[in-house]
Amino acid sequence: MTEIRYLKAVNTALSDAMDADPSVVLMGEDVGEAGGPFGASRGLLERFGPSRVLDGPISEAALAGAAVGAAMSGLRPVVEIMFMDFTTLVMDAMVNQAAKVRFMFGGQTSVPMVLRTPHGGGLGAGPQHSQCLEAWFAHVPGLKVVCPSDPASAYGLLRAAIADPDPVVFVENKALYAMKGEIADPPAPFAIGRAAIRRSGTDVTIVAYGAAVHTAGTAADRLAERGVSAEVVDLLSLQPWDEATVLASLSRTHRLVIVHEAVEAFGVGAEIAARMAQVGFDELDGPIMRVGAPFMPVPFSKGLEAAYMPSVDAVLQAVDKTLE
Amino acid sequence: MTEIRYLKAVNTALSDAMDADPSVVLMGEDVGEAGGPFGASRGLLERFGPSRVLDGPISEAALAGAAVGAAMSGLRPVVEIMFMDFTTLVMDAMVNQAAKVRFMFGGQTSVPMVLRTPHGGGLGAGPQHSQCLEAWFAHVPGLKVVCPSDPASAYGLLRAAIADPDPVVFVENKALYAMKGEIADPPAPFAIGRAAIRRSGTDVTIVAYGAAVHTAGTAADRLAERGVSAEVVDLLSLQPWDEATVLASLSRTHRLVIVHEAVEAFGVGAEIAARMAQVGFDELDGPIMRVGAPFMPVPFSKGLEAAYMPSVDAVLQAVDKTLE
Amino acid sequence: MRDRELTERRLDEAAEITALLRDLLIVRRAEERLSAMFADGEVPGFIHLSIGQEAVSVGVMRALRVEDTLASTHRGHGHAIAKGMPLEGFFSELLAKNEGLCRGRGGSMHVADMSVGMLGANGIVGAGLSIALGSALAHKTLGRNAVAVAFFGDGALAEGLVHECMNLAALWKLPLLFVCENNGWGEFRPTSQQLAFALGDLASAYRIPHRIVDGNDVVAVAEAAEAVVRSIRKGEGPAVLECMTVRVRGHFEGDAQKYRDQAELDAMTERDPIRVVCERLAACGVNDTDLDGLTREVDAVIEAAVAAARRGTDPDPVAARHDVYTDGAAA
Amino acid sequence: MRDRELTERRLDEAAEITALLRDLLIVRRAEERLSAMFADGEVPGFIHLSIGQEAVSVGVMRALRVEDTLASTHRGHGHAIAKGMPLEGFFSELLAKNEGLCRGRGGSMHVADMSVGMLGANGIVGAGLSIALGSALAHKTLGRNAVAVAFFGDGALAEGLVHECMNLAALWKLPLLFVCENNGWGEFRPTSQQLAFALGDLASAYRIPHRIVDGNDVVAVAEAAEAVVRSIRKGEGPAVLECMTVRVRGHFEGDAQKYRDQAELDAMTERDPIRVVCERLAACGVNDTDLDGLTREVDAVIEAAVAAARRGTDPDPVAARHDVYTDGAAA
Ligand SMILES: Cc1ncc(C[n+]2csc(CCOP(=O)(O)OP(=O)(O)O)c2C)c(N)n1
Ligand SMILES: Cc1ncc(C[n+]2csc(CCOP(=O)(O)OP(=O)(O)O)c2C)c(N)n1
Ligand SMILES: [Mg+2]
Ligand SMILES: [Mg+2]
Repeated sequence: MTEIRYLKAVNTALSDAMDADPSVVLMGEDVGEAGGPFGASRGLLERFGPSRVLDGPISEAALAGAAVGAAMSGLRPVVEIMFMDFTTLVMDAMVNQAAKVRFMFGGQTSVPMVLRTPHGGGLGAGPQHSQCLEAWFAHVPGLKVVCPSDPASAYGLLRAAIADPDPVVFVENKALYAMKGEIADPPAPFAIGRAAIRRSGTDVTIVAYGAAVHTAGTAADRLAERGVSAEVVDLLSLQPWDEATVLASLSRTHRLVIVHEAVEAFGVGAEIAARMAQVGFDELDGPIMRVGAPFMPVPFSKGLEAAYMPSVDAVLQAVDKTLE
Repeated sequence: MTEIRYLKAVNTALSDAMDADPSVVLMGEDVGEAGGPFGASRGLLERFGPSRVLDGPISEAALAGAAVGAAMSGLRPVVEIMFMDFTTLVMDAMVNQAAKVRFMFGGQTSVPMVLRTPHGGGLGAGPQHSQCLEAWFAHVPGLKVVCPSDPASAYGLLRAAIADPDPVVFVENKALYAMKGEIADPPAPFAIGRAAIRRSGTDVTIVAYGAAVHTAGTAADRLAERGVSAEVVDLLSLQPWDEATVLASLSRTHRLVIVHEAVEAFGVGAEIAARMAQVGFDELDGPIMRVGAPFMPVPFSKGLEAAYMPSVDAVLQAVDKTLE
Repeated sequence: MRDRELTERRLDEAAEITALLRDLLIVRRAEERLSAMFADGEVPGFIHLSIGQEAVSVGVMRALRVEDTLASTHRGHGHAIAKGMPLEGFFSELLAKNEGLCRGRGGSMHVADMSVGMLGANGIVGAGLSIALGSALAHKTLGRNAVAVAFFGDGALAEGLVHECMNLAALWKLPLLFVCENNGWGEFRPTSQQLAFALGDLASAYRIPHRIVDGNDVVAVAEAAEAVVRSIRKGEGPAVLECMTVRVRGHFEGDAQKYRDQAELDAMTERDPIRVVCERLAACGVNDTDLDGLTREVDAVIEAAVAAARRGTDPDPVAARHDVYTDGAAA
Repeated sequence: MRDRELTERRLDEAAEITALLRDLLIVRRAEERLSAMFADGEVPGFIHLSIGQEAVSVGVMRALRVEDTLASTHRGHGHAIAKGMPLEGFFSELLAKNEGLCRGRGGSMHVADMSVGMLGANGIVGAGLSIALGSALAHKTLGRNAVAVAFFGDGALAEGLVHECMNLAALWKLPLLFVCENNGWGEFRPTSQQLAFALGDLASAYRIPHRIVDGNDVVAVAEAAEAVVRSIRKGEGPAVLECMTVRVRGHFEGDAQKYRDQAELDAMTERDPIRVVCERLAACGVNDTDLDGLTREVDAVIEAAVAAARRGTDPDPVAARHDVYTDGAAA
């Protein structure tokens, strides 16, 4: 076990993947010389050279589209989109091309590409640099979507995403970049599609992903003080997501709260709730509660943003509500 | 009451809105001389001239972005995107600009624009010309989303959308264009955010929108033959959607099935189900069932597409399941 | 504009030209067959034919090798067939059969054959350019001496993606050939009403060599393509080949083209690529080309493919559901 | 390139130039003040300063009227202030106060003031162009004699949207002025590594008149802008004004610019717009410009605005939630 930061875990996963497979290439704005706008690709240009670490112009659509074509022609491109808000510019490449190539060409080929992008607020970055848009991608057949919550899962899922034969949207959280965590030595890949039970409990299941896992964890601590035993499930993968693990947990606790930073309405939590209201209906002893951002853009002001972000208190209230 | 086709209802709504308000303009590929790729704007160039009916080049992003700027500067633009699949190209204009302008500029201005676009399969148009992507837009604070199911609602919602001070995504269904239906004389606007109960019933609530309303209706007929009384709720508006009407219906029937043509996973139905599993939990006597497309691209072959589209049988099975 | 020195090999042997004629006829007759089958309701969905534009596909493909790749458009039949997609797999796909190269899931707008480097027709105008760009990047990065080709129409030039791709191709000096099939139309309006610029001027801004060629003269296309591809293969970076051509049929089958001048429609036959290539043959002294015989020969091949396609089976929905992801998982 | 005949009115009156100097100083000192406050942790989020580029904002704005509109970039302070956004509303917004013009919801990257036609800074590179395009369309359609201006950086030229907008503006002959602030950088890399083309060549492909001007010389910018805006206002269609300028600060505050040559950094002061305008004044015989006095005067105005902003209140989350839609509904 070593302790490293989340950002460094991403960096190491990129570096190890490039070492392991010469067809892995990086593309993005300032991923080369500058080492990435957040530093995720620091040192990689020096190590792997300009034919494998490609600094691109401000042309998100072409870079993502090129990744599709490159992936169809033997490379394993990892494209960085600087903020998830800018994935608005790569929807065609991801949705109409990457996601569909395998299916619509009858399984002739697949598109082993990764789109890395950070989401999330809390940094005062305002309405166009903070959004969590993963639900869009999770709705698209042909794409996989993962969202690590700590350094070990960041490393493990990124290796798995790069190794995956199909296109994967890899969602990082800017606010977690500095987070430190333990990671195995040598670090291990994580299987896409598997959730992790971060804390066992018997009274309520709290499902979360990304930074919200920590909000859920703190809420669980507080609940424990009150004698309520919460189980925290970290989804890790959003498409496919681990329905079996969530259902098994719900079958033990009979209460469900889902937490994420994305806007609640039509967010990832809606699908979890909807599935559990179907396949887990008989297990439910209380309403399924969701805690997500309110239906508004991410505001700039610290006070507004703090009120916007899903809080530990909001999770506690939701738990109270379903335990009523 | 007159009988007109869905497409003609759209055409009449455009025409009436342009008559009523000189700031309404149309933009899109072939909306002018050709009268629109599906004929929705037939005759409008002749009536209103080229300064109000603008034939654009194949530049979806710029056309949608221009609509935002035009709406901020005194026009009420209605942009047509030929297939909903191509809205991948206008996500930035819609999500980062149109949706946010009002909020992020502190309420200084709003963006009275409409994006009209047809979704839906059944025509053998294949994976890139058939998708139902409305859930994406419903997840975006600042946008409204409506989806009419017949000529009267097509007319009424389009008038309301054009009159609305905020950006509205107006989703048509290609397969409904030829559908005939009664429409009031003079035809009336519909309020955005209100669902319609298409058929009253006591045993199960079937919530649907767009073409799926008719699938739900046929299923209700069949259920009636079997002595099951189904209430059919036509959402009409997806953002905001009429939670009160759905909840009231559920409170009468205690069983809920949601039907839409979009892919089930992470679709609009997930949000309806999730809300009802929260606010309607005590009313539920059976699992919430969803009927939507399977998690795959829309296939080209008729047989594959028929298997793909949500069927009456699938609705019946879902009803049986929740009545079990 | 600044151009590279290109040495063109003249195609003056009758045998070579006759081979091109045969390829032209295959594309032409295959599409005419499709057109008839479409009218009979045998072909589902909607189809865009390249009748009148075949010389672009056939001429460019003559300069390519099997390892070269191409990305195509909504009007991609010619590109697919000329690149070597088997006719049986092609017709089977158009008829939505399980034996189609795409197993009946894609149809006309998505014909593809990876085994010959045909990376797919595309329903999204402009999208193919970025796919070809990426393919060119792969060729370069992996040290292959291969070229990628992006086919696109003149209407596509209004899409921003086209410009991003030209900039990137030039910046990264990729082995990418841009082939514009300039038929003067984008759906129902002349592209002169859609574009404020000429492709040559645009390419020149990007400092990408640009050649304009009679896209209805397969020999001219082949000669130009060969010269340009040779320079690209040498590592000299991207190039643009603009082929002036004619869309004979409507935008899609069923389009009555009422918006077109009768004079324009009449003039088209004169520039018909098949007529033009026969004139070429005559110019090298071959006056006895048996066009009818060649057509019959080609038709026999096509009929066999159609017959085989018709014997095909319907795709299985369950199998399809398990082919969304490589691991076969279905949701 | 083909250009229109432009008659330039020379700005040679010392009073006019002194007014420009004062405007320059306002933008400069406001941003320097922000920089200091940012370093103190008083300004939240991240900010991009236009220090060194003020002559573009001030010079272009001199040619505009209040009914003219503009869409801006992530580096939009200068555009906002020069267009007439009140300093108090500006600083209040930067400090995330309820009294900010955007009620603390937008911050630096979204400063906007509809009352003066400032349609907003923008966090999405390139997006402002299509907003300005639409605004120009509205001006034309509604018969206003107004002009819309799209400001953008050289790095933005790689975005496809820019090209779509140029094509559309030219096609529709819109009253749109494209102003490129060419500072040679896009984030941390020279744009020479990002662009395979020069803007002049691109504009020329679109047949849009293009002028290049010393963007650090406010008089030159003002003169060029006035001439170009006059022609646009006459209905002659769009134009491009490319202002060669210098990004003095890092990409954003806190960027140490280690990637830049010391020589380049040193050379910047020589071309400082304030120094250049003083030389201009000297050239028309004014050698006694009291720069210090003017600065003190401007600083007093800025201090008053900062003080007022600091007295502002925090925005209310509930009110914000009800301002997503015009009807005040909250979900
Ligand atoms: C992104 C996108 N926008 C619009 C369309 C609809 N569309 C299909 S073909 C076409 C015209 C294309 O013109 P051009 O590129 O010249 O090709 P041609 O049809 O002439 O071969 C349009 C607008 C589309 N398929 N994709
Ligand atoms: C669509 C998009 N891509 C990337 C970014 C990140 N970004 C912000 S500014 C910038 C560089 C812009 O360069 P330029 O247009 O020259 O403006 P300058 O910063 O030089 O003023 C980049 C890449 C963004 N904000 N939006
Ligand atoms: Mg064309
Ligand atoms: Mg710059």
